Amino acid sequence: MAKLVFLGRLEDVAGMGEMSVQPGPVEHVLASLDPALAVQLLGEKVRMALNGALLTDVGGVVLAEGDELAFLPPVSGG
Amino acid sequence: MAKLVFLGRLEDVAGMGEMSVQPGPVEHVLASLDPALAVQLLGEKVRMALNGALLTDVGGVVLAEGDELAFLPPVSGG
Amino acid sequence: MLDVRLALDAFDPATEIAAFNTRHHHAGGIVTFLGQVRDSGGVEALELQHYAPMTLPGMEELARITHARWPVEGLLILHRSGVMHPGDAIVLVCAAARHRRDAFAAADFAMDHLKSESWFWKREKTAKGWRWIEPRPEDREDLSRWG
Amino acid sequence: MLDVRLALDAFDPATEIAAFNTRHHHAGGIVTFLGQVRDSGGVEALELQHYAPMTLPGMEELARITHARWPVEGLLILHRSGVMHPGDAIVLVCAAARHRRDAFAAADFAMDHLKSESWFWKREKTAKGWRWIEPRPEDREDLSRWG
Repeated sequence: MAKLVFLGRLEDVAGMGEMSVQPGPVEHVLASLDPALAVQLLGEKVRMALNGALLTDVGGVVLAEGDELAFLPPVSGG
Repeated sequence: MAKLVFLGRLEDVAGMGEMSVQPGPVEHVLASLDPALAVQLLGEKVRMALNGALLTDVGGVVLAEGDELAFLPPVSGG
Repeated sequence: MLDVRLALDAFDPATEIAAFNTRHHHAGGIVTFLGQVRDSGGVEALELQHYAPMTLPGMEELARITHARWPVEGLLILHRSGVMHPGDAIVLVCAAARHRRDAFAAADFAMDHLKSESWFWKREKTAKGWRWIEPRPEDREDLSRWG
Repeated sequence: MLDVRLALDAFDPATEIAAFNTRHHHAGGIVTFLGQVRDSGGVEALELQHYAPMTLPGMEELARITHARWPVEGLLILHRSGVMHPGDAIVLVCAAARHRRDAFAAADFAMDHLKSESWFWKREKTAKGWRWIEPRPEDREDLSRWG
């Protein structure tokens, strides 16, 4: 399995902080989610990090077994 | 008597931190000092304070009994 | 020399400051910034959420950048995560340098970047419940000061 | 609210900082500057001379000006006079404010003015004996930042 991680307000939208998903292309993973959640995850201010490294573009990214894809809304500081 | 106070390097020039002098016009008081000291006290960077208040000009100032005239070289901070 | 920590529980800023000062007993100047939960606006609690794979590594990178930019002899960056209440310490930055201006600049720079670029998400609890806080435009403006 | 002191004997900065932080437990931000005698250049001792009728009154006036210029909730200015050795605390400024930038600006402003305008005369002791220190041009430049 792979893991999606939802930070900040996205945790409330998803109703959970983490979700296990089948490995595969990110596009397929997102298509399998509640569309209301998917829309929020693809918001233009949301950044993504794969295993802790920021992605510049998710196009073509394929989640492998054990991968962790995090969705990061704008940070609101300390 | 009145008092002259020498701060910073002026204390070394005067060889003492304070000096008792006869009350009277400041010009007379300065004229009674060692000329080498008087020259230093009248240096353009030296400011004067009478009883804790800065003087803009010593012309015409007369020291009364108990007055304290301080000579303040440039401060060198903490 | 660089001391960077993410605190999952409350820390005592006075103890940390005293230890830092002792370590940098001969630095000419030490500037300290302590950020605390304000007691205002009916906020009962504040939560900072972090993301383990990125938050501490990002703080460590900020410490390296700060150190590369100013000649600091010592730098502490300590940031809380979790639930806090009014009066609790959120963040402590200490910078020790030979010269005063370097210590001020390093602490100020580190704070501006911590507030606007570090991986923390904040929510506040009032009588109406929890609410996520959006970034403030001022945080971006603060950053722009550093060119 | 304004706490201004001239210390004729050594003070412990950690104790002072802890007490200030406790007093301003709910300020959003606290900035502290600690100046210490550097261990460098063969300086064995440093003496700051003050002039009682003017030094403390001048520091109190600086605190009032700083408070009038920035919305600080608390301000401490504590300055040593007398003979000090490497590692000894010379000056401590603490500023507590609702907002971070005000606390930084108030502490920075107070320090620049303390260094260049307060009534202290400094001499240093090396193996060659005592020597009075002239003002540094940088101190004037620091002041000019505040317009």
